[in-house]
Amino acid sequence: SPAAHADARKLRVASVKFGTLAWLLETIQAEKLDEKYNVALEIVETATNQSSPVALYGGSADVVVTDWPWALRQRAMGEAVKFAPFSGALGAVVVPADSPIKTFADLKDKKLGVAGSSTDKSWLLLRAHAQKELGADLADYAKPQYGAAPLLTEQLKDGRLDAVLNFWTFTARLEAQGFRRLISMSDVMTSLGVDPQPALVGFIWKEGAQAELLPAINGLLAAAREANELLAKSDAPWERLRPMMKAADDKEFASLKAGYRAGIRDYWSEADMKSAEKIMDILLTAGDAELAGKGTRFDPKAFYAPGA
Amino acid sequence: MLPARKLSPAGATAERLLWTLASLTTLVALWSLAAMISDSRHLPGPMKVLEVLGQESASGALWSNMSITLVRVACAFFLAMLIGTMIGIAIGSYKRADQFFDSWLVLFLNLPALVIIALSYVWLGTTELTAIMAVAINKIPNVAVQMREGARQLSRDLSEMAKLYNFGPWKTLRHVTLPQLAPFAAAAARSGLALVWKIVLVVEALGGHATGVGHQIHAAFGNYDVPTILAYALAFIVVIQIVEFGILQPLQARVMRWRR
Amino acid sequence: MLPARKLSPAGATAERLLWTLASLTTLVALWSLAAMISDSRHLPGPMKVLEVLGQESASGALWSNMSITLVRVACAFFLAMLIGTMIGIAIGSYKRADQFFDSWLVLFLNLPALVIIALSYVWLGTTELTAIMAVAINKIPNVAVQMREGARQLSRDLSEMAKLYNFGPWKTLRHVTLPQLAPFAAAAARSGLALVWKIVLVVEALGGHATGVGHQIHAAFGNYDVPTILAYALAFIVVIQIVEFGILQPLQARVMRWRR
Amino acid sequence: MASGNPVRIRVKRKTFPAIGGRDENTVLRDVSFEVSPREFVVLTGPSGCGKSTLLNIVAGLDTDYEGDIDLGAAHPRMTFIFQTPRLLPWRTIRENLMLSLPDGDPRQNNVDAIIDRVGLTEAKNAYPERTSLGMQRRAALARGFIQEPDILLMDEPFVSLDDPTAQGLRELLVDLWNSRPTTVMFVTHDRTEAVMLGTRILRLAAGSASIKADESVRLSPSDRTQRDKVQAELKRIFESTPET
Amino acid sequence: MASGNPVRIRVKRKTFPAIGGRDENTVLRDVSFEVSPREFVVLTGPSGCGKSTLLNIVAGLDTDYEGDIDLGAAHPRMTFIFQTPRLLPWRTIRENLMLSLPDGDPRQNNVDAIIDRVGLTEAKNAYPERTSLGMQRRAALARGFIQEPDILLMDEPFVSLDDPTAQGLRELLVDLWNSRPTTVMFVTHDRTEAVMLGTRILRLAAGSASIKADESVRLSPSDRTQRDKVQAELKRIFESTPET
Ligand SMILES: Nc1ncnc2c1ncn2[C@@H]1O[C@H](COP(=O)(O)OP(=O)(O)OP(=O)(O)O)[C@@H](O)[C@H]1O
Ligand SMILES: Nc1ncnc2c1ncn2[C@@H]1O[C@H](COP(=O)(O)OP(=O)(O)OP(=O)(O)O)[C@@H](O)[C@H]1O
Ligand SMILES: [Mg+2]
Ligand SMILES: [Mg+2]
Repeated sequence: SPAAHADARKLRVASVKFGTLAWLLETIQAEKLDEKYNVALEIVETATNQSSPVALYGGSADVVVTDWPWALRQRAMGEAVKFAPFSGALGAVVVPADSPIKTFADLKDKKLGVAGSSTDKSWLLLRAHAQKELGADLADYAKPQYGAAPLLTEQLKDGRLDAVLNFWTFTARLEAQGFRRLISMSDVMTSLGVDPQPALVGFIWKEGAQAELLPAINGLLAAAREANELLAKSDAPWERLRPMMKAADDKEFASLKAGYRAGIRDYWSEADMKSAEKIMDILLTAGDAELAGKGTRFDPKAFYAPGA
Repeated sequence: MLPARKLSPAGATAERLLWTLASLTTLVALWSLAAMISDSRHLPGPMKVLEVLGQESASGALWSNMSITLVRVACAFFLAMLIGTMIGIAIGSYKRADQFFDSWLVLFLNLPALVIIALSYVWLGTTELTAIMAVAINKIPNVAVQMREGARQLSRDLSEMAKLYNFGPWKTLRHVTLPQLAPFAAAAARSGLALVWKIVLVVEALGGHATGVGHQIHAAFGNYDVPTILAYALAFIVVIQIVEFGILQPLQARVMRWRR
Repeated sequence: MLPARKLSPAGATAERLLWTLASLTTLVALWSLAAMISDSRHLPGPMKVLEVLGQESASGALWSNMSITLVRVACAFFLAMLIGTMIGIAIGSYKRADQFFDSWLVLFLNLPALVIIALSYVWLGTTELTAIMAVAINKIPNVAVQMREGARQLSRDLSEMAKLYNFGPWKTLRHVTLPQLAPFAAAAARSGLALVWKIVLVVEALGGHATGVGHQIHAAFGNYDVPTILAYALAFIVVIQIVEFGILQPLQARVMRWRR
Repeated sequence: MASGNPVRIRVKRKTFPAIGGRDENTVLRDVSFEVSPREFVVLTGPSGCGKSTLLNIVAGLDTDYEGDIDLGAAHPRMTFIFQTPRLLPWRTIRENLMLSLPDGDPRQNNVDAIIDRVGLTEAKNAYPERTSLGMQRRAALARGFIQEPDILLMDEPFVSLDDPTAQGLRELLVDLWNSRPTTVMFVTHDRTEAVMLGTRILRLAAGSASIKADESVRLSPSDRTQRDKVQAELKRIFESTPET
Repeated sequence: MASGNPVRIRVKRKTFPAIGGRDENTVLRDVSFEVSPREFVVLTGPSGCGKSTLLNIVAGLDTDYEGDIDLGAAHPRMTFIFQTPRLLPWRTIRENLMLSLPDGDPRQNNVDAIIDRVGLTEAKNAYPERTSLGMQRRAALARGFIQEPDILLMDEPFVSLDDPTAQGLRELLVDLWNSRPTTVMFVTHDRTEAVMLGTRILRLAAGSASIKADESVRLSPSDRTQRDKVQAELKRIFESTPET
């Protein structure tokens, strides 16, 4: 098996080039936290998020990063995987600064870009919020247009879209460029009663390889925690990351930094578990046929916390 | 290499049907075997895929997605074949044009689908037309390159005959040029239909249409849900198989009837 | 339609070069103009792209990514052409084989690239061989379909002659069959090289290879970095343009020399 | 050719370039002559001397030569019966004939009659490759004859046909020629045929062909049916300057 | 054919199916005859009567008929000079000849000599489509002659050639036939040629062809060069049962 390493401390982590995970990993390595926590990280660069599952199942990586609903879905399909939190950073709906859209209700009949697809998690949560706030299905209330995140961003800039629900890095950049946040997903969660807000995105590995990988994974999680502490309170490590963040200016840099910091979470806790179950309920009632149809259900065994 | 005795049309169709069935049965049998041996969820057997197909069909998702995708495929295909053939014949027939436009063709032929799709969407917005245009633009240079090869092989003997007997451009095209290009057109159509379908999948995934087989397949790919991917892929392949058996094969037999 | 007077080989090459240059100059001029008029970050002008190309080339990233991708493209291309041609000739020549394998071909032809890539990686793991195999499998049915069309058109007159004069299989293939298939092979090669390159891009993006042009282009797409996308696409197109001008065109002129 | 101007042919030089191991070869040199309206000129000469090349030039299919051709009228109706049938293989024999005329042209009404005349009644709906070579040649002849041209170019039209069939077709040709004012240029290797049909015989020499002899045929229409008179005239024309 | 067994041809029925608007047509019915070793059989008959079809069957190219063919030996060396040249257009004339023989076969040494013999010395490196039709026919003839076959099938080999060239090639054929024991089946429309060359003349009738006449030619080799003797024999053979 590809996972059979001679050195138990070795861990291959798939990371999108210049993605937020890359920032973390770079900090870990630069601060020698990997050595401190006794893990030999091997970074497997991928071009898109889509290649993560291929990397995991194709055996080129031991750990990939994606969201826990995906992990639950995999478990439902018979592939037991484990999840540990990486980031709780969430996107937002943004509009141009001078947009006539002032409130959420103003989205009526507006062209709303939705990054990803019609089954994107944020979109489903936003619809649940709309149901609660407006008593309407946002898919009919507004005119959603789904698409790849970079394309939607460009279309918003060109005025082809009135508003965009995008991933957090994209919204952070847009805000720095003067776009206005109409509603953040964090607000949506609060409105839906999700508290605390757990990480959605995290490290995922195969349960089957767990026995072998656990020392290294624990090392990674500990290193990540310490690196995040550093990133949260100090500006110095950010200067090192600046080239790979591709920030156009100081404002964008600051915006990205703030966004990342807002997403930092500690190890998975019982409170996170409750919140996650709640989110799962919302997703299933919001009509995620993708999840529901395949018999996906909430499964606490999917979540991992060191020492738990 | 020498063809066997010819059958009556009805007999020929029955025979073709028989062979097709035998062929498909073998394929399904091999597939089942492979699925049984590998016993992995990454290669679901035919029954599993059929089950998913049943679910999707019952929920109506299959039909709506298929019909949307088929319309896009059909429009982009005809557009690309028409324009590509015209370009191909023109540059294949005139050496000057060929020399001049060859580099352009190389450029557009090798421009990654991503570039064309991204630029189309940014310029034209997310509309039905954009999807069709983006696919057609991807496919046109492909058709053109193939038809050009055909146009280069046109019989000079017959062109001269057409000239002397005053066929004029339209008659020459219809009775002299196109019949000679038919095999190239057949190749371009077959490989082209497949290509168009594959690009439509990419466009539907990137361009953010909430519907269509491409959207479903990409969503399923995100979840690594192989049975669903295969179910949708198969549904389309069945349609193509029907087109192949019911339209392309009889047409081809008719068109090639004159050959001894 | 009637070709003009033939030139000496040296004169012909000089003339071709001239036309190619004129053609490329026009293209670049049109591009600059379009970039100037649209004045948008969605269509960077040639200077901007050239600048990025210079940076990437200076950093060495261009060369390492290009060479890796080119090796993959070349291997997959030759593999696909070889196997596809063999399959195409076999099923084009024997009606029974054609009837039996037609459905298989339709199946593999229309299987989305995504399916083949996903399954290949799961089964074979992330290796260089997987990338090449996945691309070749995508392309083989395409070549086969085109060569089959050629094989169906083989001259019975010449086959009979070859039989009577005891050419045997090898001589028949080399001197009777392949020259007749040359135009189909040329079409398959040209459209095929482009297709292989496009699939390599997808494979490099999805397959978890950390290098290659496909990886760069998709990563750049994530940042909507159009100049980088175009720089990498262009670098490959330049290579293909050189192959076209230096290898394909002279070869084709040689192969078609016998035509009056 | 109602105007009555002669066809003027002046080919100073026709050279094929060197291609594929063969040297450049000059096929025609100073081949100049005039053909009067209604003349029936027979061209003969050894195989490969340039007869077909000359007809191609006259027909305007080959424009890469030194010299010029004056057809005597602005747009004379010209028909070329090629050395090979050049039928569209994907159209039946009848379709080939119909297509050779503009749609709705009254001459299309004669198609079936001429098919009968050349003996292809049964095969008229056959595709060319499914008939014998002689039948294809007859179809090509019928296609040419039905045009009712002002200038008729024919390149060895009656080879591959049995004697009675060929004879019937020759008679058909003479009938057509008599019924309409047609200028004919006719290539053949058959001397008897040349003398029986032609009003003038032009012999080309091998190797950079130039005109070797140009003789009028001194036979009346009735003479032409008499074997001995034809033989005598043949001797006079061909044996005065022996071939090869 | 050293063994000396005759070639036995028994074609009960050869029918082409109905395709493309033409009815099914029976081309040959009860055409059975034997050809002794070293015989030179000439086949004649009106255009479209089935001569080429018969040769195709004998050559084994057409197996869809009722009847059987016995070539008299297990694997006689057989050559077919087709009605059209069937040269590989992408190979030069010389390459076409070389390819028709196995690599390294001693007969390949004769290729240049035979090219000279058929008058293609200058054009030997030319591609077929860049030569005249007569030159292509001569190349095809040379390709057939160089095989030194046991059974030689020829379908109107000497059409499209001028008289002196054709005569030279006939002599070449007779030389070959004399120098090696060859059984020849030869299709022609030219009666003089038939009588001059053949030891036996088989005439096929039009329409579901059967054998109409089967006559031996009663001429000695020296007789064959005398025009009047040939004419007399021609009359005897062809005018006893008049054609058509
Ligand atoms: N492939 C075919 N399909 C159908 N009919 C055919 C086919 N080939 C030949 N025929 C028919 O069979 C008959 C005999 O043809 P064949 O070529 O044997 O004639 P032939 O005696 O050689 O004539 P010619 O002297 O003109 O060459 C013709 O009527 C022809 O139309
Ligand atoms: N496309 C070509 N390229 C080069 N040489 C050619 C070409 N066509 C013909 N020739 C040469 O020109 C000469 C004359 O050819 P042409 O076809 O005119 O002869 P022809 O008199 O019609 O002979 P035939 O009686 O055999 O038909 C020949 O030597 C031939 O090889
Ligand atoms: Mg000629
Ligand atoms: Mg024949």
